[in-house]
Amino acid sequence: MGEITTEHFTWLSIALFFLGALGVLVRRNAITVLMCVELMLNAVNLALLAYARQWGNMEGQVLAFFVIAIAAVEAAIGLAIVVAIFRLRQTTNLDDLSILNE
Amino acid sequence: MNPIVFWSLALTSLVSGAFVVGKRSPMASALALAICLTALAGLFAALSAPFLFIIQILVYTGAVVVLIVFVIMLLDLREADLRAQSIQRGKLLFSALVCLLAGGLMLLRIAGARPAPPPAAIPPDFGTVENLADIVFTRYVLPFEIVSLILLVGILGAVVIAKRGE
Amino acid sequence: MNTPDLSGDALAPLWPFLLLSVGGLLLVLIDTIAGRKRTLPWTWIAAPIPLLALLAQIARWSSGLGPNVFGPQFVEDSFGAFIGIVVTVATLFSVLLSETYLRKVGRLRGEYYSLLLFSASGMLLFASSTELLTLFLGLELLSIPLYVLSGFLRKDERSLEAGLKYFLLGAFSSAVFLFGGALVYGATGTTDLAAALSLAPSDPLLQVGYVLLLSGFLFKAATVPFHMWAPDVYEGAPTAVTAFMATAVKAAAFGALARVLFLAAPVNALLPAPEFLWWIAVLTMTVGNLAALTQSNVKRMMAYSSIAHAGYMLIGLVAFTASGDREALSAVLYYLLAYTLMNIGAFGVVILWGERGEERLEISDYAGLGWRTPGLALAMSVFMISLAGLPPTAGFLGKYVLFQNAIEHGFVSLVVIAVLNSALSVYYYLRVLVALYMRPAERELVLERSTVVAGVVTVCALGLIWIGSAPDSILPGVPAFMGWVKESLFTLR
Amino acid sequence: MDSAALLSLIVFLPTIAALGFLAVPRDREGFFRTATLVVTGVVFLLSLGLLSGVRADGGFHASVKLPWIPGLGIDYSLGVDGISLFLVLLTTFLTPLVILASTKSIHERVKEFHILMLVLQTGMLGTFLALDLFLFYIFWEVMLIPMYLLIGVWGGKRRIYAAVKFVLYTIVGSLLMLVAIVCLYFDHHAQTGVFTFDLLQLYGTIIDPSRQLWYFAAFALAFAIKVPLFPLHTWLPDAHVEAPTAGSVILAGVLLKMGTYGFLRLALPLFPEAAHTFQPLLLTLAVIGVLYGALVAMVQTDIKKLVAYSSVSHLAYCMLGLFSFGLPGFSGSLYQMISHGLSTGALFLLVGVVYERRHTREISEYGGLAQTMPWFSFVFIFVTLSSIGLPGLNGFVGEFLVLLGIFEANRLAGVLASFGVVLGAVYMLWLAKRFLFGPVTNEANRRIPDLTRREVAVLAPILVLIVVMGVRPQPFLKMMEPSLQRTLSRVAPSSRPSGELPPGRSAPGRSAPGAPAPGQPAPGSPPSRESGGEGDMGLFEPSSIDSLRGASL
Amino acid sequence: MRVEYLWLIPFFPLLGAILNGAMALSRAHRPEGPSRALSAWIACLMPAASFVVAVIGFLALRDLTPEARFLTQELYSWIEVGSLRIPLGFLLDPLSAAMLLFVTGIGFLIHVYSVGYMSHDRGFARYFAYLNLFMFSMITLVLGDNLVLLFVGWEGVGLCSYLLIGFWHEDPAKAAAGMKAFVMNRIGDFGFLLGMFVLYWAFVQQGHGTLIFREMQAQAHLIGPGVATAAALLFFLGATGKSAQIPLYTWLPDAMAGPTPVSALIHAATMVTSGIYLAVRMNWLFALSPDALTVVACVGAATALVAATIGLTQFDIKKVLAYSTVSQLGFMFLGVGVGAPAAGLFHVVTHAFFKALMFLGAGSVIHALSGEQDIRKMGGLAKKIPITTRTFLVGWLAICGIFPFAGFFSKDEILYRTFIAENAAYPWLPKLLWGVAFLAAGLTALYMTRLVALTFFGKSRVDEHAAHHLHESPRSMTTPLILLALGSALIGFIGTPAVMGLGGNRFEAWLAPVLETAGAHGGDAHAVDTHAGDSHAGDSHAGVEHADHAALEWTLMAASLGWSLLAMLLGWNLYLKRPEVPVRVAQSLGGLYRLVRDKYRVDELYDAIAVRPTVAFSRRVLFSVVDVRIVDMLVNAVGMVSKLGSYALRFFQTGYVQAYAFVILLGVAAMVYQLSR
Repeated sequence: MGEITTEHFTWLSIALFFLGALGVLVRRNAITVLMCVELMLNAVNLALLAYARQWGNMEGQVLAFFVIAIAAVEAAIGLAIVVAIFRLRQTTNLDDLSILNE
Repeated sequence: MNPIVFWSLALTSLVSGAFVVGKRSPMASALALAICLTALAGLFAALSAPFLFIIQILVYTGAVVVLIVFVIMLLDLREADLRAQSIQRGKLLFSALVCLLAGGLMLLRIAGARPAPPPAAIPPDFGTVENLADIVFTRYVLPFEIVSLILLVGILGAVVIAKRGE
Repeated sequence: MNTPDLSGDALAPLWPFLLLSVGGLLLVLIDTIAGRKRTLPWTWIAAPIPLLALLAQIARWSSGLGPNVFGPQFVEDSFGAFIGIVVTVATLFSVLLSETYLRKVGRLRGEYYSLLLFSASGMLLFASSTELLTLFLGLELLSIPLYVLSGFLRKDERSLEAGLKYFLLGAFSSAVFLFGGALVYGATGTTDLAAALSLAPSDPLLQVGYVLLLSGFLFKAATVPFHMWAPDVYEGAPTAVTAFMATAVKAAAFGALARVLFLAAPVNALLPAPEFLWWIAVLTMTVGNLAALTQSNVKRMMAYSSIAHAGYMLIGLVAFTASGDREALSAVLYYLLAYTLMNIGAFGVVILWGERGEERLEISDYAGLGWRTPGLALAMSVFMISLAGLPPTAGFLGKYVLFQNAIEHGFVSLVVIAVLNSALSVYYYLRVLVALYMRPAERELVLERSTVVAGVVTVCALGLIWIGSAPDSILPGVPAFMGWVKESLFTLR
Repeated sequence: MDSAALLSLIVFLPTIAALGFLAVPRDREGFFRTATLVVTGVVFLLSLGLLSGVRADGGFHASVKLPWIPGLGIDYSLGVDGISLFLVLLTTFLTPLVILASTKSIHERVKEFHILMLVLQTGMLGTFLALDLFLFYIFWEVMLIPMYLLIGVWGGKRRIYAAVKFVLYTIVGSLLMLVAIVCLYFDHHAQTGVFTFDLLQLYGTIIDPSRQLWYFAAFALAFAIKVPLFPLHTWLPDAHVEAPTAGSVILAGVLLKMGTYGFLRLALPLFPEAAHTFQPLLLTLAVIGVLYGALVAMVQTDIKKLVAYSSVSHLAYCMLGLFSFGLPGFSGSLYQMISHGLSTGALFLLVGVVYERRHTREISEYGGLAQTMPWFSFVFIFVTLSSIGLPGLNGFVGEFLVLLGIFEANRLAGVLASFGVVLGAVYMLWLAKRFLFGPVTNEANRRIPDLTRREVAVLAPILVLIVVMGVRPQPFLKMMEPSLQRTLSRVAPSSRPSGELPPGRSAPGRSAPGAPAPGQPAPGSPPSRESGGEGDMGLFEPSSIDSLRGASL
Repeated sequence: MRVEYLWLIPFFPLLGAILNGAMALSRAHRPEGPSRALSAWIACLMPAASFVVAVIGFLALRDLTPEARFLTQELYSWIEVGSLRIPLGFLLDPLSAAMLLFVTGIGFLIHVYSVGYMSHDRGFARYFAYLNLFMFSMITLVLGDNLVLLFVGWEGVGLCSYLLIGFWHEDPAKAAAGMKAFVMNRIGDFGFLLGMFVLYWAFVQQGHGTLIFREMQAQAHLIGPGVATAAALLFFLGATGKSAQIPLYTWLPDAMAGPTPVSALIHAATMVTSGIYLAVRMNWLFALSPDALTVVACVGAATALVAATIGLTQFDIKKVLAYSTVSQLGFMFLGVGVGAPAAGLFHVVTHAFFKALMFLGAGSVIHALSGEQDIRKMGGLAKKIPITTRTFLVGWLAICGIFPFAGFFSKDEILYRTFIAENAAYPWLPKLLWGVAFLAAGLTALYMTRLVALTFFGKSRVDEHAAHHLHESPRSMTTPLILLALGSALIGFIGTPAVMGLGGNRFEAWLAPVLETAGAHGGDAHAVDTHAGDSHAGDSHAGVEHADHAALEWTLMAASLGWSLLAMLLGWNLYLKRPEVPVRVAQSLGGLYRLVRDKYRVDELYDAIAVRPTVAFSRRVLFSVVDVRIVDMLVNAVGMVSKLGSYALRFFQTGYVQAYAFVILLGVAAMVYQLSR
C-alpha cells in the first residue's frame, strides 16, 4: 500500500456515506435510522477535513465544526420526535408509521 | 501520513459502520456507532485537525451517542419489537443496489478524473483551537451566531415535542 | 474576504433577518415569563414582527442596496430582497392564520410562533447566501423548526408521523446536500460558491458535488423525484403550518435554486443542465397534476397541486438556465408571489371551514357551502380559479409569463406539455367549485367567525385579482407590478 | 358620448352592476330581476348606438385603445366593425330577453344567477370586441366560468357532468391557442422588433407556411370545439340539454358564434396560407357536420337534444360559408350566425315554455299542442320555418348565400351541403308534427296554459326580427360587406406579399415594447394588399384538386 | 316599361292573410272564433282586388308592341352581395300575365266557393288566412322577376299547401300528408336551388353573375350545353316535386286530405302547374339542351299514362281527380318537352278551369252527401243536385277533349306538337311519345266517364242517412261552378289551331315575345323545332310544308276526337249498362289490377328503400354508435386514462418513509448518471 492521498479519503467517505444511506433505507427502527444519518454526516466531515488538509485552508474544518453542532441538534430533535411518537403509539418501527399514504 | 494508521482506522470505521447498519439491536448499533466515530476521530487527528478530534470525541461519542443510548433505554424496546426489526431480504437487495449504483456512479465519475495535487504546505498551528477561533470569530461570526440560534431552536423544539405535560 | 466591517449601517441588509430571529427569541422570553397559566393574544404579539420585517424588506429595496458587507455569506441584492418579501408576506399571513387554527385544535403555544419566525429567518438566509456554510446553516435553520412544527400536534399521530417523515428525509437530503458541498469544496478549496463554481467548471468532482447540491434544493422545492415527502407532510402537518410550508419554503427554495443555477452558469454550460431541468419540470408537473386528479382530501390535493406548481416554476428556471435571460426569473418571482397568495388564501378558507375537533378536509365536506358562506366560497372560487390558471387572476398571468418566456427561448414543446397539464388541473380545482355550488349540503356547518383570517383571505383574493388584472399601472399611482419584478432582477449576485 | 367610452361602457356596465349586486341582500329577488333587466336593456340601447357610422372601407368605426400591460405589449383595445357589430347586437338583444324569460324558471339563487348572467355578458361582448389577442383570450376564458356555473348549478340531472365536459373541452382547445398566440407574438417581434398583441399589427406578420400550419391548427382546434365542428361536438348536446333555458339560449345564440367569429376574425386572416391548406379538411368536416347533425337530430327523442344537433348542422353551414373564401359565403355565414342565434334562441325559449309547464323534454310526452296552445303553436311553427330556411324569413338569406358561395368554391361540397336543406325540413317538421299536431294523447296537455303575456313579450321581438331580417336583409348585408371584403382581401392568397420568409427567432431585445414602431405601415391594410384583394374578389376559387379532395375525403 | 302598381297584386292577399291571421290568433281561445262575415269579406275582396289590378296590367300590356310587352317594378334590392344582386322586383310580361289572370280569377272564385264550403268549420279565419297567404305566394311566384323571388313564391305555396293539407291537424294522417307534401317538395327544391347555383356559377364564370330572368335570357348564349343540361335537369327535378311528376308525384293524392276547395285551387288549378310555369319561364335554358327536353318529354308522357291507369282504379272521387290532375300535368310537361311550351301552358290554363270546376263539383257532391267521398256509395245524383251535375258534365266534356270544349284545343295542340316534333338523338321517340299520350288521352276519357257515370247516373247507392240530408249546395258554391263551367266551355277559343281559321292561336302569339328569344338563341342550333307548322306572324315556312301540316293536323284532331268519344262510349257502357264486366276484368287481371289500385306501391317502395333505412341508419349507426359509442367514448376515454395514471401514482405513494428515501437516492443516482454521460 502506497502513499495515502486525498483520493483515499474521498473513497472512504463515499463508502461510509453510502453505508449510512443503506442503513437509512433498510433499518426499520427510527433510532437506528437516525444513527445511520449521523454516520452519513460523519462521512461528510471526513471528506471535509481531508479536503481542508488538501487545500491547506480552514474553511473545511470550520464547516465540519458547524456540522458537528448541527448534527447534535438534529439528533436531539429526532430523538424528541421518536420519543413523542413512542408515547403515542408504543413503537419506533417506521413500517408502522405509514398512516399517511396515497 | 502513515498508511498503516489510515488503513486500520479506515477498516475499523467501515466495519463498525457495517455493524451500525447491520446489528438488529439499536443498542448494539449505538455502541458500534461510538466505535466508528472514535475511529473517525483518529482519522481527523491524522488529518491535522486536533481540535475537531477533541470535539468529535466529546460531542459525538460523548454527547450524541450517549443521548441516543439514553433514549434507547428510556424506551426499552421489547424483544418482540426488536424481532420485528430484522431486515427483509428484498428490501436489503434493492437498497444495496441503489446505494452501489449511486456510489459507483459517483466514483466512476470522480475516480482518476484529476490527479491529486500534492497537499498544500500548512502552518504548524493548522487546525488548533486558536487557528479555528481566529476564523470563526472574525470571518464566520455571522454563521457562528446562526449556529447558536439553531442550537436554541433545537432545545426549544425538543422541549415542545417531547416535554410531558398538560 | 476578511472580517465583516460592522461599523455604521452595515447591518442594514440583515435587518429583516435580525427582526425575525430576535423576534423569535423575544417570543420565547415572553412565553416563559408569562408561563403556562394564561394564553396570550399571540396573534397581536407575533404579527408585528414579520410585519416589521416586511416593511424593512421593502424599505431596503426602495432605498436601494447597501454595501455587500457579508460578501457571499449574506448577499445583498434585490433578488434576495424580493424573495425576502415573499417569504415575509407568507410568514405574516401564516402567523395571522395560525391562532384560529391552533384554538380549534387546542394547542395555542408561544413556541409555535417563535419557531415559525426562526424558520422564516432561516429562509431569508437560505435565499440570499452563496456561501456553503451559511447556505447549509440557512437550510438547517429553515428546516429544523419546520420538523418541529409539522409534529407540533403531539397528541395527533398524523402530525407526529408527518414530523418524523419530514425530519428523516430532511436530514437525509441535507446530508446529501452537505456531501455535495464537501465535494465542491474539495474540488476548489473554497466554500464560496460564486468562486467555486466558476473556478474549475470542468472538474468532475465539482460537477458531482454541484449535482448533489442541486438535489438538496430540489428536495426543499418538492420536485420529482424528491417530492414524495410533500403529500404526507402537508397532509399530516397542522394546516397553518402546511400553508407556511407550501408558500414560504417554496419561495426560499426556488430563490436559492435560482441563485445557484445563476452562479453555476459556467458549469451548466458544460453539463446538459437545461435538458435535465426540462425533464424534472415535465415529471414534476405531470406527476403533481395526475396524482392530484383523484385526491379527495383537500390538503393532500393542495400538496400535489403545489408539486405541480413547482413544475410550472421550473419551466421558468429551464428558460433561465438555457438562456441566462433574467426575464425568465422575473416570471418565476411573479409566480412565487401569486402562488403564495393563492395558497395562503385557500388554506385560510380551509381553516375557517374547519370545526373544533373535526377539520372537514374532504372535498365532499364542502358540499353546498357555496350557499351557506357565500363570501368565503367566492374567495375560495377565486383561489381555485387562480390555481387553475384562468383569467383574470394572477394565477393566469403568472403562468402566462412563465410560458411566454419559455416559448421565447424555444421551449415550445415544454409549454405545450405544461398547457395540457394545466388543462388537466382545471378538472380537480373545479371539483371544489362543484362541491361548493353544485352539490346539496349534507350536514350543518358550525362556522366560527374570525375577522383576522377573513381579512387575510380577502386581501389574498383581492391581491390576486389586482396583480392579475393590473400588473402594470394603467392608473397613475398604482405601482406597476411587473416593473417591480423586473427591477428586482437587475441585481443578482 | 364618444365611441371609446361607449364601447367600454357596453362591455363593463354589466360587470359593474354585478359587483353592485354583491352588496344587496339575497332575499330581494324582485330587485335583482328588474335591475338586471334594466341594466341589460340599457346595454342593448347603448349598443344600438354602434349602428351609426359604419365605415365604407370596412374599418373599425368605433374603437378604444389604451396601454394595459405595456411591459408585455398588451393593450386594452376594443373595436367594432361590420363583422362584430351584429354579433354584439345579437348578444345585447338576447340577454334581456333571456333574463325576462327566466323570471319563472329561476326561482332559487336568484341573486347569483343574475350576477353570473351579467358577468357572462361582459365576457361575450368582450370576446366579440377585443382587438388585442391577449385581451381576446382573457374574455374568451372569462365567459367560461359563469357558463360553467350556470349549467352546473341551475341545470338538469346530469348537469355536473355536462358542465365539466363543457369547460374541459373549451380549456384544452383554448390553451393550445394561447401557445400559438404567444408564438405569433414572437414571430411578429422577430420581424418588426415590436412586441404587441394588436390584432391589426399582427395581421401584417408574415409567417412561414410550416409554422402557420401549426398556429392555424391550434386556433382552429379552439374554435372548432366552440362551433362545434363534427368530431368535437359531443359537449354540445350535453351542455344544451342540461343547461337551464337561459343557458341554452345564450349557449346556442351567442357562445357558438364565438367559434365561427374566431375563424372569421383571427384564424383566417392571420394564417391565410394555412387556412387554404386546411380548407379541404375543414370543408369535409363541415359537410359531414351538416348532414350528420341533421340526421342525428332527426332521431332524437329529447327536444333539446334535437335542437342541439340542429345547431351542429346549422353552424356547419357557417363554417362552409367561411371556407368558401368568397364574399357570398362570408356574408351568408355571418348572416347565418345572426339568424341562427335568433331562431334557435327562440326555439330554446319555446322549449323552456313547455318545460316550465310539464317538466319533461320528451317529445313523446307532447302532441296535439296546436289545439290547446294555438299561440304557442303559431310561434313554434313560425320559428321552425325560420330555422329550416323558408324564404322570406331570416334563415333563408344566410343559407342561400352560404350555399351559393360554397357551390362557387367547391361544387361537390355545395351539392352535398344543399341536401341538408331537405333533411332540415324533415327533422324540424317531424318535430312539429309529433309536438303540435295529431290528437291530444296526453291528458296533462289538455289543461296546459297557452303563452303568457310575459312569454309573448319575450318572443315577439324575436319574431319581428326574424321577419325583418328575412324581408329586408340588404341593410344588414350592406353594413357587413365592407368589413368582410377587407377580411377576404387578407384571406385571398394572391393579395399577400409573398416571397421573403421571416428570419429565425432573433435574440429578444426588449426594444420599446408595445410602442408601435414608427416605420410600420398602416396596420393590416397596406394599399397594395387591399387593391390586390378587390381584384379577384368575386372569382376567387381554390384549386379544383383541393376542392375535390375537400369534399370527398 | 316601369309601372308603380304591380306590387299591389301580391300585396292585397298578403294584407288579407295578415288580417285574417291576426283575427284567428286573437280569438284563438274563443270557441266561436272571430266574425265569419268579416273574415269572409276580407278574404274574398283581396284576391278580387288583385284580379282587377292584374287585368289593368294585362290591358296595359296589350297596348304595347309585342317586343316591348313587359312591365316591371322594382321595390328595393333584396339581397345584394358583391356581384350578386337580387332585387325585389316584379315582371309582368305576356307569360306572367297569362298565369296571373287565371290564378287571381280562379283563385277569387274558389275563395267565394270556400265561404260556403267552410261555413261550419271552426278554423274559418285561419283557413282564409292560409288561402290568402297562398294567393300571395302564388302571385309572387308568377310575378317575380328573378329566380330567387320565384323561389320565394315557390316555397311559399309549398308552405301553404303544407298548412292547408294539414288544416285539420287533429287527424295525424292529415298532418302526415301535409308533411309528406312539404318534404317531397323540398327534395324538388333541392334541385331548384342547385339549378340556381349552377346557373349563377356559370354566369359568374362568364364575368357577370345574375339570376334575373331578362338578364339571363339576354346572355343565354354564354351557357354551354353541358351546364345547360345540368341546370335544366335540376330545375326539372324541382318541377317534378312541385308538379307531382314521376318520381315525386306520390304526395299529390295524399294531399287530397285537405279541404276540397284547397284541392281545387292548389292541387289542381294553380300551384301544381307552377312547375310548368318554371319550365316555360326557363324555356330558353331548356331549349339549349335537347337532352333535358327529351327527359322532360319522356317523364311527362310516362306520368300521364301511369297516373291515368291508377285513376281508372280509384273509388275515392277526389283521388280519381287527383290522379287525373297528375296525368294532365304529364301532358303539359310533354308539351314543354317536345318544344311546345306555349301548348303546355295553354293546357295549364284550360286545365285550370275544368279541373277546378270538377274539384269544386266534387266538393259540392261531398258537401251534399255530408262528407261521403266513395263513388261506390253515390250514383243517380243527377236529379238531386242538378247544377252541380250539369257543370260537372261540362268539365267532363272538357277534360275528355270534346270539341269545342277547352280541353279539346289544348290537349290536341300537345298531341299534334308531339307528333310532329323532331328529336335529333332519337328520331323515333316523338312518335312513341305521341302513342303513349294518345293512349293516356283515351284512358282519361275512360276513367272520367267512369267517374261521371258512377257518381251522377245509374241507381242511387247512397245510404239513406246521407240521402236524407241530400241537397244542392248554396249559391255561394254554385255560382263559382257555373262561372267555371262557362270558362271551361269557352276558354279554349283563345288558342284555336290556325287551320280552323278562327283567328289562329292567339294564346301562342301572345306568348311569342317571351318564347321567341329562346328560339332565337338556342332553338335552331339544336334540332328542336319550337314552332313547327305555326302560321302566325314572324314565321317563315314554305307553303307546301304548310299544306301538309294542315292536313296532318286535321287528321290528328279527328283521330283524337274519335278516340275520346270511343273511350267515353265504352266507359258509359261498362259502368252503367254492364257494371259486372269491369269487376270481371279486374278479377281476371288479379295481381296486376291490385298493383295498379295500390298506386303501383310506389309509396311503399320509397318507404322501404329511402325513408326507413335513413332513419334506422341515423338512429342505430350515427347516433348510437358513432356519436355515443365512438366520439363520446373517446372523449371520456381520455379522462379515464388520466384517472388510471392518477391511481398508479397513488399506488407508489406508499407512506413508507424509507421508500421515499429510496426514490430520492434513485433520483440522485439518475442525476449523477445524467452528468457522467
